Parts: sequence; C-alpha cells; structure tokens
Amino acid sequence: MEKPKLIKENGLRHDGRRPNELRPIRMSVGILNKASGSALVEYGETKVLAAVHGPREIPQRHLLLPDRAVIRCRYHMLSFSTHERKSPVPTRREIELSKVIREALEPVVISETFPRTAIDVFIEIINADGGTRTAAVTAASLALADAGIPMKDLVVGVAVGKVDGVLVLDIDEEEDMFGEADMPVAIAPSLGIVTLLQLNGVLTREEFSEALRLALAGANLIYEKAREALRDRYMKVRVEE
Amino acid sequence: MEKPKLIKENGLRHDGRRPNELRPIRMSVGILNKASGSALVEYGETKVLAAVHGPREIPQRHLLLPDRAVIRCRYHMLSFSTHERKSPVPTRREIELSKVIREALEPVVISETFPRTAIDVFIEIINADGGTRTAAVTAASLALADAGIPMKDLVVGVAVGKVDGVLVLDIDEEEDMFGEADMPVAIAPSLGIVTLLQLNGVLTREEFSEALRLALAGANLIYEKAREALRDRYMKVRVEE
Amino acid sequence: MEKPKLIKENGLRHDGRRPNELRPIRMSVGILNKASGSALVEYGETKVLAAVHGPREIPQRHLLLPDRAVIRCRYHMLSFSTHERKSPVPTRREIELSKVIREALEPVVISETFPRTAIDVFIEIINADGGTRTAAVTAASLALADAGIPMKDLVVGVAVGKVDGVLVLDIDEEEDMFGEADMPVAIAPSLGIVTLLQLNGVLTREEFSEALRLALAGANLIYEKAREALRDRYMKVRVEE
Amino acid sequence: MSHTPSLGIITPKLKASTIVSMLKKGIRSSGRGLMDYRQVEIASGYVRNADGSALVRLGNTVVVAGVKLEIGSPYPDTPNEGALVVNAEFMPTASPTFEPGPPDENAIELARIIDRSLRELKVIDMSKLAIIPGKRVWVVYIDIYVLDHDGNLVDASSIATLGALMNTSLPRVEVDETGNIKVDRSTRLSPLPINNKVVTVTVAKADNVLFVDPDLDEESVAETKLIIAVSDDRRIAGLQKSGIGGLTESEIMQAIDIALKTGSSIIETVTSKIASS
Amino acid sequence: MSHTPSLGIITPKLKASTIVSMLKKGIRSSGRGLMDYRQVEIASGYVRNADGSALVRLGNTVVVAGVKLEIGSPYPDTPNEGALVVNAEFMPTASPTFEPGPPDENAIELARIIDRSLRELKVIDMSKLAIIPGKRVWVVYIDIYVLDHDGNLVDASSIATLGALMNTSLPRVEVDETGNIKVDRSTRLSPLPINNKVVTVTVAKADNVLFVDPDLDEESVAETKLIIAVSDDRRIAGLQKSGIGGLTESEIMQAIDIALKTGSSIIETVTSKIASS
Amino acid sequence: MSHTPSLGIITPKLKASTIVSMLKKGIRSSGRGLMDYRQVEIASGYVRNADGSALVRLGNTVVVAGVKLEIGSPYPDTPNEGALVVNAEFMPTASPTFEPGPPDENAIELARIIDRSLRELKVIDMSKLAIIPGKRVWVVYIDIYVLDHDGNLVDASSIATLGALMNTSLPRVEVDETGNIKVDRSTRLSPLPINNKVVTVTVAKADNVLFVDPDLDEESVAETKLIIAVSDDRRIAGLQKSGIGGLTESEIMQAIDIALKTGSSIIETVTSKIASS
Repeated sequence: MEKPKLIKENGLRHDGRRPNELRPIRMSVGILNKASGSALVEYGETKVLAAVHGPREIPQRHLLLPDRAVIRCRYHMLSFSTHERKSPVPTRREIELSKVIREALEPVVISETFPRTAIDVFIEIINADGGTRTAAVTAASLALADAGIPMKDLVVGVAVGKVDGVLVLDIDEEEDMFGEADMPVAIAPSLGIVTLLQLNGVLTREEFSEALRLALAGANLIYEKAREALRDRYMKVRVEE
Repeated sequence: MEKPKLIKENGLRHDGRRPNELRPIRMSVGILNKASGSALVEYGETKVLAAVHGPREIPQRHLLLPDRAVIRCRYHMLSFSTHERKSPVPTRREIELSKVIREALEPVVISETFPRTAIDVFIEIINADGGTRTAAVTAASLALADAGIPMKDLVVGVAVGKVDGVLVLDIDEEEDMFGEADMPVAIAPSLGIVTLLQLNGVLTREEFSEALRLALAGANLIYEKAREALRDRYMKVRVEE
Repeated sequence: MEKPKLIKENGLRHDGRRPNELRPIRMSVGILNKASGSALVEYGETKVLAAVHGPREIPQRHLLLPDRAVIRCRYHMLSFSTHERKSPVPTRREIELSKVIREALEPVVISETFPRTAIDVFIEIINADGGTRTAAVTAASLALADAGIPMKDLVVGVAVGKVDGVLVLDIDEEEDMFGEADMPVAIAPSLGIVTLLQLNGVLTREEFSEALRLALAGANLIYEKAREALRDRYMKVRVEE
Repeated sequence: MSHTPSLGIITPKLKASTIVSMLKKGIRSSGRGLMDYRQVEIASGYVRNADGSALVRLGNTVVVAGVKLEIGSPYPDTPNEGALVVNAEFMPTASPTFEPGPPDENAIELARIIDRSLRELKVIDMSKLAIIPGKRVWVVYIDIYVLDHDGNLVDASSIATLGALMNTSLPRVEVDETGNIKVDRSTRLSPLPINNKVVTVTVAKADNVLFVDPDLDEESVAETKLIIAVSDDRRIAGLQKSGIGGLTESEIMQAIDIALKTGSSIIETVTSKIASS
Repeated sequence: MSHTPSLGIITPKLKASTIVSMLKKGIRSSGRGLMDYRQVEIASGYVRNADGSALVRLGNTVVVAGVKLEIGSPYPDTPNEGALVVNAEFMPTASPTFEPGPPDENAIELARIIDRSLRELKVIDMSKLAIIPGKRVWVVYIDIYVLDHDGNLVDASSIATLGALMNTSLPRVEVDETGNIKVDRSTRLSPLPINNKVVTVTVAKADNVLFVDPDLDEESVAETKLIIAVSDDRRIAGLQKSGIGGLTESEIMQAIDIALKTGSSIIETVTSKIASS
Repeated sequence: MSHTPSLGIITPKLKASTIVSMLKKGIRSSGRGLMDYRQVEIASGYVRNADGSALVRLGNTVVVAGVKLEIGSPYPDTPNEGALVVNAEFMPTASPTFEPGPPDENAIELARIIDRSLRELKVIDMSKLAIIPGKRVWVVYIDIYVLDHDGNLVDASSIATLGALMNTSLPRVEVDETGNIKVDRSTRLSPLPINNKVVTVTVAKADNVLFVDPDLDEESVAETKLIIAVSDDRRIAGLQKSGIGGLTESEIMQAIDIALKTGSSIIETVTSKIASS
C-alpha cells in the first residue's frame, strides 16, 4: 500500500480531526456477569474488553507472594480484530504488551491488601484500530475498580504519534502504519506519574518533550471520562438495589 | 479418488456383506504384561489395543476427586495406522474422541469405589479401517473389566452408516469416506442406555430412528462376543492357576 | 560440497596435524560470576562454556531423590555456533547429547553427599568445529570441580575418527563431515573406566580396538591439561585471597 | 488425555437439589418452562475488521463469532472449492474457571460440532469460492469466542456462527497475468453464498427430565446433553451426546422431536433479526 | 534437561540383591545363561495400512514397527537419493511409568541409535528411491512403538525395524508430464531395496558381570549397558554406552565379541522367520 | 500471562536499605558516581561460525551477540529490502534464577527494544540486501545470549549487537540462470552496510534518585527503569519504561538528558575499540 497523505492542507488529519483531538470515546463498566469486574472501552473503532477475576486463590501457588497480591495480566487479540487474520498462537508482541500493561497498573493497585492471592486481568482486543494498548490500560483500570480492588488512582492511556512531521493525539491504525513515530503513554493523574511510556520511532529531544505534553493533556481528558463511567456504574448499581 | 459403487445390484455391500451384517470380530483380553488390564479388539481390519492402569495414585493431584476415581482416557492413532501417515502431534479429532470415549465409559464404571485415584485408559489404534472409536469403546470396556474395575455393565459400540442411500451396519473406511452419513453408537445393554452417540451427516427423523435401531441390534451382537471374550479370559486365568 | 582430500600424501591431515595429534587446547576455570562453578574449554575452534549451579533446592520436587543428588544436564548450541543457523528449538541431537553427557559425568560425582538436591550442569556450545560433546564433558567436569562438588575423578573426552581410511585423533568438523567414522570417547583416567562411548560409522573389530586405544591416549593428554587448569584456578583463588 | 472434570464452581448442594426437584415439576429457576428457549439478541457486524461477524446474547451467555476470508490452497480432493476452518476459544473473561491458553477439549468439541454441521449440510456454497480453480481459493476462517458463560455455549456459538456467515461479504479480488492476487477489502462484491441454514439445539437431561437450553446452574445438575444440529428444512444435520451420563432410546427420540421444532424457530428468529438490522 | 532418573517401579532391594548375586554365579532369574538371548517371535505385515510392518516379541517385550513411504523432497546434499526418518515412542500401554506425550530422551536416544545404524551401514539403498531425480524422492518413515516393556527395548526395536523394512514394498507411481505424481498403493512393484542387514545387541553390566539381552528386572540392577550395532558381515555399525556407569577397556572388548557373535545369529533368525512367513 | 515477579535472589533487607541510603547520598556500592557507566570491553569476532559477532563485558555482565545471514524471502511490503530478526535468550549460565527454555517476557522485551531501535533508525541499510529483488534477500538474524548477569542486560545487549553488526561482512553469492543461489562464506565481499549507530542507555530510579547503568543489586532496589535508545546524532530512537513504578514528567526529561549525553560517548567507545581490534 502506498502512504496516504495524513495531514491535509487545512491542517486536519485524514479523518478530519485536529492534531490534538481525541477520537469519540465510549466506556461501559460492569458489562460481564461472571467476572469480578469488567469494562468495554472504545477509542473510535478500537474496541477493548477487560475482565478482572479476583483477588483469588490460584493453583500456581509458587507464584504467590507473602506480602502482596500478584497481578497477572494478559493482552490478547481476537483473530479477526486485525486486518490480516491473527494466528491464535501468542505473538511476542502480545507477550511484551501483557508485561508493559501490567507494569502500568501495578503502581496504582494497593496489592498489599490481599497477600497470597492473585488479581487476574484479561484484556481482549475485539477490534484494533490503533492505540489498543492504551485503551487496554484504561479498560483494565476500570475493570479493577469495578471489581472493588482498592486503588490509589485510575490509570488511563493514550498514544501520540508523529505523522507527516506533525505531532498528533490518539493515533489510529492508518496514522500508526504510515506515521514516523508512535508513543503510547499512560498516567495516574492524581499521583502525577507516568506508568507506561514507549516510543517506537525517532524524535529529537524537543519533539519528545512536546509529544509528552500532548499525551498528558489527552490522558487527562480521558481520565474525566473514565471517572464519569465509574460514577454511572455506581449509580446504576445503587438504582438497581 | 472417485466414489466407488458401495451397494451392488444384488443389494450387497462392496465387501460382500449384507446391510445389517457385522464384519468378522475378534477380541482377546489380558494380552499385555505390565498393564492392570488390556484387550485387543478387531472389527475386520480395524485393530485396536486398549490398556488400563489403575486405580492408582498420580502426581497430578489437582485432578483427583474426593468422592470418586477420575477416569483419564487417551485415544491415539499409530502413525502408520492410516492411509496417509499421521503426524505424531495430537489432532483435534483425537482430543475430541478421547473425551467422547471417556464419556461413553463413565456411566458404567463404579468410580465411587476408589476415591482420590485415577483409572487410566490408553487406546492405541494400530490399524484404522472405519469404526475405530466404537471398537475402542469395546476394547476399553474389556480392558477395564480385565483390570478388575467394578462395572455396572460392559459398553460396546458400533457405527452405522448411510451409503448409496442405504443404512448399513459396521461401516468400514471406504463406506465412511464415500458414504452420506456416519453414526457411531455405544450402549450399555443391561442398563438400556446409549452412552455414545454422534452423527456426522444429514438424516431425516425417520432415517435416524431406523439407523439407531440398526445400531442397537448390532451392538447387542457385539455384546455377546465381548462377554464370551471375558469368560475365556477368566477360564484361562483359572486354568493357569 | 565435494569431499576434500583429508589425508595428504605426506600422511598429514588437512590442517597439518599428524594422525595422533590433538588440536591446540585451552581451558579456563571459574570465569563466570553467578554460577557455582564454570569453565571455558577450546579444542581448536570448538569453544564450549559450562556452568554449574548447585547443589541446590529446586521447585521440581518430584525429581529429587532421597539418597543422592539429582544431576541435571543440558547441552545447548548457540544459534550462530554452526555453519547453518541453528533454530532455537531443541533438536533431538541436543536432547540425546544432554543424556549421554550426563551419563558420562554420573560415575565420578559423589552425589550421595547431597541427597534431595540438584546439581545442574549447563553447557553452551559457542562455536562448533567438531568434538563438541567431548569438549563439553571436559568443560562440565572442570565446572563441577570449580563448584566444589566432591568427585572421584575428572572426566575428559576426545573424539577419534576414520578419515580416508586412517584413524585420527581429535577430529574437526571437516573430518567429521567427510570422514567414514566418528567415535567420541570420555574417560575417568584414575578410575580406569570409559564413561562415554559412541560410534557413528562402521568399523571392523580391529579398527575399533585401535581407535579406542588412540582415544585413551589422547584423553590422557587432555586430562593433564585439565588438572593443570584446575591447579591454576586454585592458585588464582589463593592469590586473590 | 481427557479426564473426568471437577466441577469448576460447585453449585451448592442445596441449590442443586432445589433445581432438580423444580425441574421434575416442570419449573425452572428462571421461570422458564422446560421447552422455553432463552431470548436471543444479535448484533450483526459487531467487529469492523472481520469480513463478517455477530455478537450473540443468549440470556447471560455472550459469544462473538467472526469470519475472515483469506486466500489459500484448496484441499487436494476438492481443487475447485473453498476451504473451511472453525476454531473456538473459551475466553477467561467468561468464567473464573477458564484458563488462558490453547483450546481445551470442550472448546475443540464445540468447534468440531459446529464445523461438522456446516460441512455436512453444505451451508456455505464452497464451489463459488475458487479464485484460480485448482490453485487458489478462499479459506473461510470462523473464529468463535465465548465472552460470558451462563450455559449452553454450543447453541450460542452456533447462532453466532450463522449470524456471522449471513453478515459476511466477499471482497473484490484482482488476478493479474502472473497469477498474483490482489484483495481489495474496501469494495465488497457479494454476500458469502449460503445454501442452507443450521443451528444446534441442546437438550439436557437431569433426573430423567428433558429440557432445552440449559443455563450454567442447570448444566451443573444435568447428567448429560444431546446436541442436535437442525437444518432449515427440519433435518438432523449432526448429533453429539456430550457429558457423563446416558440416554434411553425413547429419550433420544423425544430430544430429536424437541430439537426439530425449536431449531426451525430459532433459524427464523435469527434470519429476521439480521434482515432488520 | 536430562536428569538422573528415579527408578520407575523400584525392584525391591532383596530381589535386586538376589538377581545380582545369582548373576555373579552365572545364573539368571529366568533360567537363562549369561549369553542366552530370549526367544524372538515376529509377525511380519502385522499392520495393513503400513507399507511394511512387523510385530516383535522378545520374551515379554512387545514392539511394533511400521514403514510408511511418502513422497517428499531430497536433502540438498543428496539430490538423487531417498530420505529416512526414524521415530520411536514408548506407549503408556507398555508400562505404568510411561506417560503419554512427545518422546522423552530415552525414546529419542533409541530412535537415533537405530537411525544411525541404518544410515551408516547404508541398509536401505537410497539411490534407488528417487522418483524425479533432484526433485521428488521417497521418504522412508520408520515409526517404532513399544507396546509392552520387559527390558531391552533397543534390541527389540532394532529387530522390529529390520523386520518391517524386509516386509516393505514400493507402490507403483505414475509421473505425468507436468510433474504431478500419482501413487497407487494397491499395486506393489518391488520390495524396498536392502543392501545390508543390521541389528543391535545390548550387553549389560552388573557388579562387573556382563550378560546379553537384559529383562526389566535385570535392567534395574545393571549399572550400564553397551549397545552394539552389528552388521550381517560382522562389523560394528554403531555403539552407544547407555546408563550411569562406566566400562573398562577389556569389558568393552568382551562386549564387542559377544555382540558380533550374537548379532549375526539374530540376523539369521529374523531372515529365516520372515522368509517362512 | 505476565505476572508480578517474585525477586529471584532476594537482596537481604539490610543490604538493600544500605544501597538505597547510599544512593541518596550519591554514592554507589561499587564506588561509582550516579552518572558513571561501568567499563565496557568488547571482543569483536569472538565466534568463528557467525557472520559477525561480539562478546561484551559491562562490569560483570557478559553478553555475546552473533549475526547470521541467511537467504530468505522479503516481506511483501518491502520486496527489495532485506529482513531483520532479533532474538534474545537469558542463558541459565548467567544466573541461578534463569531456567532453560523458550525466552520469557523479559528476554522478549529486551529483543523487541533492540529490534525497534535498529529498525526505526534504519541502522542497517536494508535496501542493499536484496539478492534477487522481489524474490530473495538477505535475512539478518541477530541472536543475543546473556552469559553472566550482573545487571543492565539491555544496554549490554545493545552494545554487543552494535559490535556484532559492525563486525559483520557479506559473503559472496552467485546466482545462476535458473535462480539458484550459491553462498560462498569463505569469500567476504564487503562489510554489512550500516547507516547509523544506536545504543540504549538505562536510567534507573530508586527512592527518587536517578542513576545510570544499574548493577544487579541496584536493580533489585530500583522501582523502575527508563531505557532510552540513543542515536549517534543524539536523537531519541526508542523508549521503554520497564518495571513496576512510575516516573514524573521532570524525571523523564532528566533521564533523557542523561541518556543523550552518555549514549554518544558509549557509541564512540565502541567504535574506537572495534576499529583498534
């Protein structure tokens, strides 16, 4: 495929967004029946389901820790979620992202509350249109909250990219594929820390500094939506009671 | 390969059998030295070896059940048992049949006698000429009896097929491959229950009803042979003593 | 590739050695920091690293033995150690050699000293130019000694080959590939026993008898070098103290 | 090796015996009658990147099925026909008892039951899926994911599969003179050619009572199940006894009659829901 | 990782010491002398779907070997020759200590010992197995299954392999002008071309006593074994010291002499039994 | 599934708190300053059978990287370019906590970080690696083995990778008229074409103190690390936050500045050491 023009003459992106504009974002919490907690998060056409089981006992007792819960995390793509069918065998990319996402969640989960247990986070990418790992962090964070796991903060993520030389927020698949850089970022806003940071591409120091600020601004907007989604969930539960 | 004519003008099948006729059936019980029980069963050129180990302790303690023995079962084809060489990697078919055969045996094994143990059933298809899963049920059942496992009944199996529009008993490989339907059935005759039933093909309600009755009749004949084989085995043991 | 001439008119080998001549042999002991013991052994361009961990407890408790230590051994080739890149999947050859090497070491390790523990031997072939399994035995033996494991003797190995009809000592890759026979041998010289013996090729009784004597002579030379390398190691440790 | 399963989450004994005694009176904990199927909801085209997809809710059971069309080689014995591959996975999101990893025997059995029902009834017209006859054909990959598990996974998967197939369309392909094939997924030529429709109907048996569409609690008390694939012309397109127990001849015939009736009504529901979506 | 095995089924200590002390007197529990091989029975052509097969009983040890001929590509360095693949599996039917699953190090070692003996002695005339030279050749798959285990699996497998190869015949093939190959297994053209014959002879050592063909109890007391491949012209076609202990130079030479003698008599037995079957 | 690791060999609590309190005073147990990188030694061309290789010691950490060039097919979207495959394994020789077996998530992460830094900066000039454009190209396999583990495996691996690539030369190839390719490894035509150089610099954080190139003890007390790939023209060629904790925006910018400075000096060291070897 040839590289399409990603920034039009009017400065807008291929889908009409401004560089610092998010895609439409939807979140629903508590949508599964058998999980301790769950959330469905959509960034545009990227669709991610997260479910949490636990804190719970597990047969793999050698993994357990005496002073805290173990967090286990799997990032997994459904075979039809991508352009080319994904083989069911776990890819090295999925293994890496499972680690990176777990490490993004660890700083906010108060795992000391449940020693010798496991908190399991399962992330299913239902449709992939860029930014799946950052949407996954957001979904996982909501599912953990829905499961009643004590947390210091929510973690939310968004990817920034450099396309046709311009730094843009919340890149989609096409911008990822034909862009010059992709930088996923996740933050715990109240704690003031970045808990996921990767860069796939080449940036100068100044570009990086600007990209990071763009990501923080975007993530803060998503944070508001996430808190709203949680409030809706609690309201619903209270109403149902 | 082109489809051969499976029912000849005289109404007989490609190997000369009548529609409701079994192939020559041979059974020998107690033929292995190191297994708790064993049997070799042949339906025509289909040759199946079954061995039972147990009831016994196993290292996989998480599988054990407090109120009964666990039955474990593996259906496995030797690589040269089929027309094309079978790769040694377990196929999805073998995994499914291991389950279906185990579930056919479960209703007759009095597993409550041996809680916290395993009864292991290993089935080796030495030569495959149709009807391997039903011959396997018969062989496994005899091996269990030979191992002295208490049982409510023997389970015996036979496959019925629809070939050239005719329902026929105990189909062989050629009838399976070129026929319109293949229906393996296993029964515990004294208990009056069907414990294995599958249909691969399309039948009307009436055809199905007739096919089921044909299978039950055939299985009852095999049941007699199985009881005879067991009697021979006990006689032999007594004589050897 | 066409077979090259392996024995020249002057009776010397393709690399100028006499039939009963070893390649330059180098050994260094105690070169790794995190292992209990280690050694790097080179026979010409064959370069083998061995490391020992233990005696130690292991999570696989079902492997432990009540009256002795379990010896575990892995022979492994780095992907770039061979002419064609070796895939990272363990080959059947590597699995066989891990066993053969372990069995060559077992007779000299006084494993009764450490019941219910494991002594783990890891062998990495860094560059393969013939004789890797015998160099591996030598390296493993030195690493065990370096780890302070009590031993009745050192085991050292060397391969004898038949090339262009001539029996030659310490064959390299080219002699292995184009020769008529390859016979790796390892001995515990003070115990007077052969602990590894394989033959890949066809020999008459007389040829075999001569080949075995050639191997024993070569191994005795290597034994002297190995004892020297150990002495150097102890001297160095004492000096460092 | 297949082994007797331990019950994943044990239904408390008291609850179990209540369920059974009510079933014997013809009453189900959900208020359904013995022959009542739960409500079916379908979201057709749920997954943008699939060539066809459907999300199905059967009560609280949720399954998503997707179809991907890939270019591949035909089977040697059917050189001018497309090929079919059906996979199923029970996602760990669906139940605390499901572990991640390759499909276990239950998922494999489910996939193979659905595969056989499609294949034997020739649901997909494979003869229209050759691209370069004898060489390159469409391979129809159907992947089924169970997302939430409240019983009767086979029927829910079978409905999702039918929905996904009915939602599938063939992309435009161009074959150049050297035999290279270019797929243009942005242009859709025609729907996947469908000959027949099929769904499975699961009839469970507990203490000699037969009932359709068991939920998770009911499955935990059922001795066995008969899974019956039913075609739109009311034929039996496959059978599988699944589970530990046995069935009498007359129970089998009863189950068949229940399935033939229920199956055709489900096919109608699915068809009309997809038409109106 | 290879690890020191725990004895699967431990021979009771008293029994073990009895076996050893009798061996030292030259007596074996079975009544055999130290150099007596157990009786060999062969059922040639035991498996209909194999291209060659043999079931072998060596005392209570039972092994079945089968040959399948498949069309494949030659190795790049021998473009005009057939290829050979040898696999072995220890079936769980053979012993309560054998687990199902991929071959362990013992099965792999066994297969590789047999593979090397066939390959080095050029037992099969691979030069006659090209179909389209440089492109398509016969691949000879030998699969060995141990069904009942009473010791000396290598020799039993080696005999079964020789039996299966002698039972193998080449099917008729037709190559059309486009290079497509059609195999007609119902017509057999000629036996597999065999250059030489080989079997292994296993000599065990317990407390400095050497003896041939150990049974399972004897293996449990043996420190080590020397497995010697012997050709029909009484050459050594491969060696493998297997097991934990060591051997002196003179023990090795004794074992070789035992094997050369025993091996040729086994080859004769096998040949005559197959000829008369 | 990725899971919270248990610390392999636990640094005793007292030692850990000593390390941290010293770090807060700007002192490291090894005597290094917070911004001091350990000494780097390189043995270029360490492995004869590799097409390029380097053994690197970073303090007591030892890594060997090797390059193998194999002929393969190009990726469909870059038909006229070579391909790159990077693998890493943590050998059990390196630490009592490393198990043999396929790479775990840490080894996979390491390999992917290095792969991305090479790929994004176009370190290797892939456009010069086509042999038959559109059909056959060089595939550059980089395999990284950690042999001894005293911390900062990513940087050591990245340095070894750069060293191995700079040591790599292209063998002579001959393409005959039928498209067969013959590789002659005894004749080397030219070095592997390198566009740019890159190394990673790891900055660790413990109790709000930042420091470079952590050793194993320091890694055990660090909350998190930022791994920064730095190009020879002082650009950021990749980033990875690795480990459990978080970083503030200002810590990130500090780490970047440290890395840009340190990285270019490492690249100079490597280049001069290889030139002089």
